[in-house]
Formats: sequence, C-alpha cells, structure tokens
Amino acid sequence: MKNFNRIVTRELSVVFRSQSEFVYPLAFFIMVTSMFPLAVTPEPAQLAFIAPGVIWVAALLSLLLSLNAFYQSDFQDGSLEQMLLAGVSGSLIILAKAFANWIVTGLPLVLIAPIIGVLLNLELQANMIAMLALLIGTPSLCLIGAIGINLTVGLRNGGVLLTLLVLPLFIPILIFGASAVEAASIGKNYSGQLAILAAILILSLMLAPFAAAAAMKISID
Amino acid sequence: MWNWFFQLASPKWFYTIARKVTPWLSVLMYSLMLAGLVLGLIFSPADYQQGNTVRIMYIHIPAAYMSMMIYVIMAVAGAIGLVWRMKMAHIVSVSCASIGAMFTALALLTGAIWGKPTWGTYWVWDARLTSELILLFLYLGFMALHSAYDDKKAADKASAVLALVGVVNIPIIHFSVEWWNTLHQGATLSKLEKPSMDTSMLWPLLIMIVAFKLYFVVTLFHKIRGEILLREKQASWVKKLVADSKQ
Amino acid sequence: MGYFDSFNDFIHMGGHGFYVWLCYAIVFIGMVSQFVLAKLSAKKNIKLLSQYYRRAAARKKSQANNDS
Amino acid sequence: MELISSEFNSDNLIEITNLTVIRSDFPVFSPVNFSLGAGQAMQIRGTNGAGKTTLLRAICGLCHSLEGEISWNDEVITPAHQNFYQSLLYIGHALGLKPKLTIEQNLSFFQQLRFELDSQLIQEAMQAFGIAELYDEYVAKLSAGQKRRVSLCRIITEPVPLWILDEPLVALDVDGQQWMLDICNQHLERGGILLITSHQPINGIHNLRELTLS
Repeated sequence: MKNFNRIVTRELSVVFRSQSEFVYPLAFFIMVTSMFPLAVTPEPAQLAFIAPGVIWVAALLSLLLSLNAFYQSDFQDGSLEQMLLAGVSGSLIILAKAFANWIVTGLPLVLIAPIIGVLLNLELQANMIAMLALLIGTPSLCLIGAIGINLTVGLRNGGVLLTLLVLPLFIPILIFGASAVEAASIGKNYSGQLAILAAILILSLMLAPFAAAAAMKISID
Repeated sequence: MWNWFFQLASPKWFYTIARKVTPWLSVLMYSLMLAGLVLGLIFSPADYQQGNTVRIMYIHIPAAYMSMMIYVIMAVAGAIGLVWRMKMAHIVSVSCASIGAMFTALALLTGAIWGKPTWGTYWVWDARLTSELILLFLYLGFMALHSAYDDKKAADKASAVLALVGVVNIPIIHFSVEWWNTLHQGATLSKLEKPSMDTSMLWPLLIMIVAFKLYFVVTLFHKIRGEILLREKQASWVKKLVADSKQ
Repeated sequence: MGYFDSFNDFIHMGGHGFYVWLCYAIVFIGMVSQFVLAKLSAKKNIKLLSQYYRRAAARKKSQANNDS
Repeated sequence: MELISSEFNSDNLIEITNLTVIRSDFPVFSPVNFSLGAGQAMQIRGTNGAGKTTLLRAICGLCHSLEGEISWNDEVITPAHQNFYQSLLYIGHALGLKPKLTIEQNLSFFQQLRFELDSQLIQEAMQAFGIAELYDEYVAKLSAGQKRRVSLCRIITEPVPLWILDEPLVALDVDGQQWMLDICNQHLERGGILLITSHQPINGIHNLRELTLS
C-alpha cells in the first residue's frame, strides 16, 4: 500500500511538472465534442439526441490518447524494470499507474463533462447522470487500456495497433455509459446501466492488473 | 491422462499423429459435407416465410458457431501455453486465429446477404451481426499483435494474454450488444431464430455443423504441421524429415 | 428431384437464387482457399527449410575455412 | 572516505548453473557456470553482441526464455523470490531516472521502495559522486556523465549485498571512475558481491575474476 502511494505520487509529480501533457487529452475531448454541432447540426433537440454518444466516444478516444504518454517513458527509461527489481509486484505497479492515469486524464473529463453537456443542450438531470456514468466508467477504461498499452509498448508502431486491440474491449462501457445518459434524458430509469458499469469496474479492477502485469513482463523481456 | 496430455505437448508426436489421422478425417469431412449440401440444398423444404433463402442457414449458422468456438479454443490453448509453458499449445492457439477470422468473416458476409431478401437491406445493426463484427475485430487484433512481435515466444505469450482478455470480454460484449439492440429496435428481428425447427431442416444443419467442425480440425492440423516444422527447425527429426522428403 | 420440380427451379430458388448461390460461393471460396493454403504450408515450409539448412551448412563451411 | 557502513551476511552466495538465454531458437551465448560468494567480484567480458547485458538481465529475472538455473543462498530463484530482490541492485543502460523529477526525488523514490527514507545517506552519496551541489536540479538538465553518477548513487542509498552493474564506468570521467572503483572495493571488503561488465579492462578492483562470453 505504501508503494502504491509512492508510485502514484511520483506519477503525479512527473505529470504536473509539465502541465501541457495532461492538458492534451482534455483539449482533445473539448475540441472533438465541439466538432459535432458543426458537422451534424446546431439544432438543439438533435444535439441533445446525439450528446450522450458524442460525449462517450470523445471520452473513450481521449483516454486512449493519454495511454502512450503514461506508459512509454517508464518503459523506455528503465523505471519499470527498476520498480519490478525492487520487489514491487507488477499488478501493484499497474494499479498505481492506472489510478494516476485516471486522476490526470479521467477525472478532468468527468469534471468538464457538464460544461460539454450544456454546450450540447443536455438537460440538467441527464448532465448529472453523464458525469456520474463517466465517474464510474472511466476507471475501467484506464484499466483495460493498461492491458493494451502494455502489450504494445515495446513495439515500433504500437499506436495504431493499440487502438485496434483496445477499442473492441471498450464497447460494453461505451454502450452502457451512453445508454445511461440517454435514459436519463428521456426520463427513463438509468440505475441498471450504472449498476452494470459498476460491475464492469469491479471486474476490471480484479482482472486487468494481472493481465496488464503479464503483458508488461512480456514487453520488458 | 496426464501422460497423454504431455505426449500431446511434444511437437514431434503431434506431427506424426496429425499426419496419420488427417486423411481419415478428410474422408469423413468430405462425405459429411456432401451429404449436408445435398440434404440442405435439394431435399430440405423451403421456409414458409423466408422461402428458399433459408438454405443460407445451413452454412451461416455453422460458420457463426465455429467463429465463437474457435475463439474459445484459441484462448484456452493460449492459457495452457502460458501456464504450463507448452510449445504445442501456443502453436495450436496461433494456428486457430486465421481459420477463426475466416469463419467470422464468412458468417458476417452470409448474414448480410441473407439480410437483403429478409430485411430488405444488407446490413442491420442486429445484435448477432454486431457481436460477430466485434468478434472479427478481436480476431484481427490477435493476428496483428502476433505478427507485430519479432520474437516468436514473446508474440505467443502476448497474443495469448490478449486472447484471454478477449474471452473474458466476449460474454460481456455479447450481453451489452444484445441489450443495446433490444433497447433500440425492439424484438422485431427474431426471424432468424425459429422456436421449433422441422426435422427435415434440423438434419442438414446438424450434419453441416459436424462437417464444419471436421473441416476446422483438418485445416488446423495442416496449419499446425507447417508451423511445427518452422519452429522446430533445429530439431534433428525435422532435419531428417526435410532430407528424406527431397528424394 | 428432392424439393424442386426441375433443375431450373433449383437454380432459381423461387427468386432468391442469387442470394443463396452467392452465399454458397463465398463460403466455398473462403473455405477452400484457407484449406489449400493450410495444406500447402507444410510442403512450402519443407522447401524453405531445405534451403535454410543448405545455407546454414554453407556458412559453417566458409567459417571453418576462415578459421584454418 | 568510508561510505559503505553496513556489513553483509558472509553466507551470501549466488550460483549460476548452465545458464543461457534463447533468442529466436538460438542460445545467445554458450551456457555459463559460476558462483560468487561474499566479498567476491566478477567481470563479464565479451565482444559487442556477445550477450553481456542479456546475461545480467537474465540473472535479474528480466529475461524469460532462459535455460539453466540461478540460485541465491541455495534457493532457486522464482519471479516471487522476495529475499533475492531485497538483496539485489541492478543498474543497466536505461538508468530508470525520470527527467522531470529532481535528483533527490529520483533517489528517494527508489530508496523508499525497499528501505526507510534516509536523506542523510542520499546527501552523502551525492557528495561521494561529486554531485552534491546539484541537489535540487532536474535530471533533464544533467549531462550523460552526471546522470550516470546519479544512478550510481543508488549503490550507496540502497545498501544491498548484490550489485549487478552494466557498464558502470561508461560516461564517467577519470575522477568518477576512481570513486566508483574505491566504492566497489569497500563493498567487497564488507562482504558484498559484485557482478560487472565493462569494455575496458578494470584495474583496481581486488581479486576481480573474469568470465568471457562466447
């Protein structure tokens, strides 16, 4: 547990030294979502209709974008192997890094989502649910993403491959996340979707660190 | 039991057995395939709703069924390879991928073509078609990851991890897509699934399913043999085999 | 003959002949090509390996010559 | 200058039996056998590509497709061998330093993973390697030689018996090399074990054995 805190603290201090990096995914999120009114229609009712999907797809992509910055340097500069050699278990490293990743990338998305929601004409209720769904859903994205990035981090052009590997695994989260917001916006019950998102989070908390740690050791070899 | 298990793990043993068994399996496969085709195309009746397009079912359903079964086999073999560090298991896992991807693509294509006369359009975001599409992505990811690694051993392990992650995800993906589908379109597209099937249609379907399974086993054995030769090129029995085959 | 009255009927399939035969053709092409590729892979690899062994032997020989 | 204060168990023993690493079907080097007890040092030699780094990484458990056995104090090493990893320090080509953290942050992070934080010791280590005045500097601003010195500070801040150093003298100036060799000698006197690779011959470490890879 102590080592968990230390790794998280270290990750955060590295990121906050250069703010630009952690602003990228957030800027990406805002810009992608603001493309939709321009591309589809500025008509308020239609915007509200596509808003849940737009928010979730943009969140998915910006998290995907953040993974490389988070894992590549540790892999290349030897930090990962040093942590492993210090006796820290691979799954703890993954858990700590994924947590830091979420703090830096996921949490800002959760916080900015209501503003995007307003821009896309979502009602208050749906907006709050969007925030809540992102809060439960984005940590799973970070964990599943950790598996993908650790499988591809040692490869020469792993970037596109990472997308190919990870996006299909993101689909359930996308479906339930967007559907919760949609249900809220038409006044239906949304608790089922949120419960499933929570279940997915628990499952990925239990399994993803091990899979990602196995992947990490393969990549280090 | 364990003895047999570990014998199976020896590439040389597998190679010789596969070589002996495949001709027999092939004969069985050809005859079943022929029987299934004759029954399905000529002797089975047309459906009262769908007419003769129902005959697509005799290849579509086996292909879809194989696409899922092969993914599970691929993941289980990968897991065995990871846990017991068994060369053979990785070879099986890797050889499965392209056959599975092909069946997935075939299931998608036949499903789409079936959709045109049935629903009036080639593609609908039907739950089954969508799941199958995602399964194709998973297969492609597996194959892409395996070929991206230079080192074969690392490639085997990495893709085995991916297959395992995928196999845990498939039920979740399937459930989510099914759920999403009912939410958006209602249960109007249940034409593919009939509550009870007439025996005259059930028989050709069952025969085709078995024939497709045999096809998979035979093709897999051929692929595995090719793969074993490449990977065991330092083994003396492979050197001898290659030298013998030249004469 | 079976369900159909004539061969023409069989090809026509009650107006759905195009879809049915297209499906069967695609599946046939896919499965046969996969099968042939798999079947050839062993033979191809034997050829590949015999070249590989020849090159390896040649390399060894030239190395031995260099050493002496 | 006395830097290594802790005495190590004189029973420590690392044994390598028939170790080799398989890369694309071929062993990287012919099987290696040796054992090192307390106070003993060994230099691994070999041409470029002979597998020096690979051997060291294999001993650390960072390579997976290896054959043969590594044992620490008569126990075969497994990935979860806490005892071994508590006793080991490996410094390779990739130094594991974060450019965006200060020297002190980098050193204390690694120290805290295994030991209690000891700022005093970190200060002393930096003094020993002549980088004390750079205390608050970010690693990104250092030269290659200075970075190497920072990573070598860890041999003092993390007092473990088994040092595995891959080309530790690279990029160091004459003074730095001399300090390094002095510290290695002190380590050996205290019962430490040293495994080292180097292109140039190392003069100055007592009783240094040599192993040439082929």
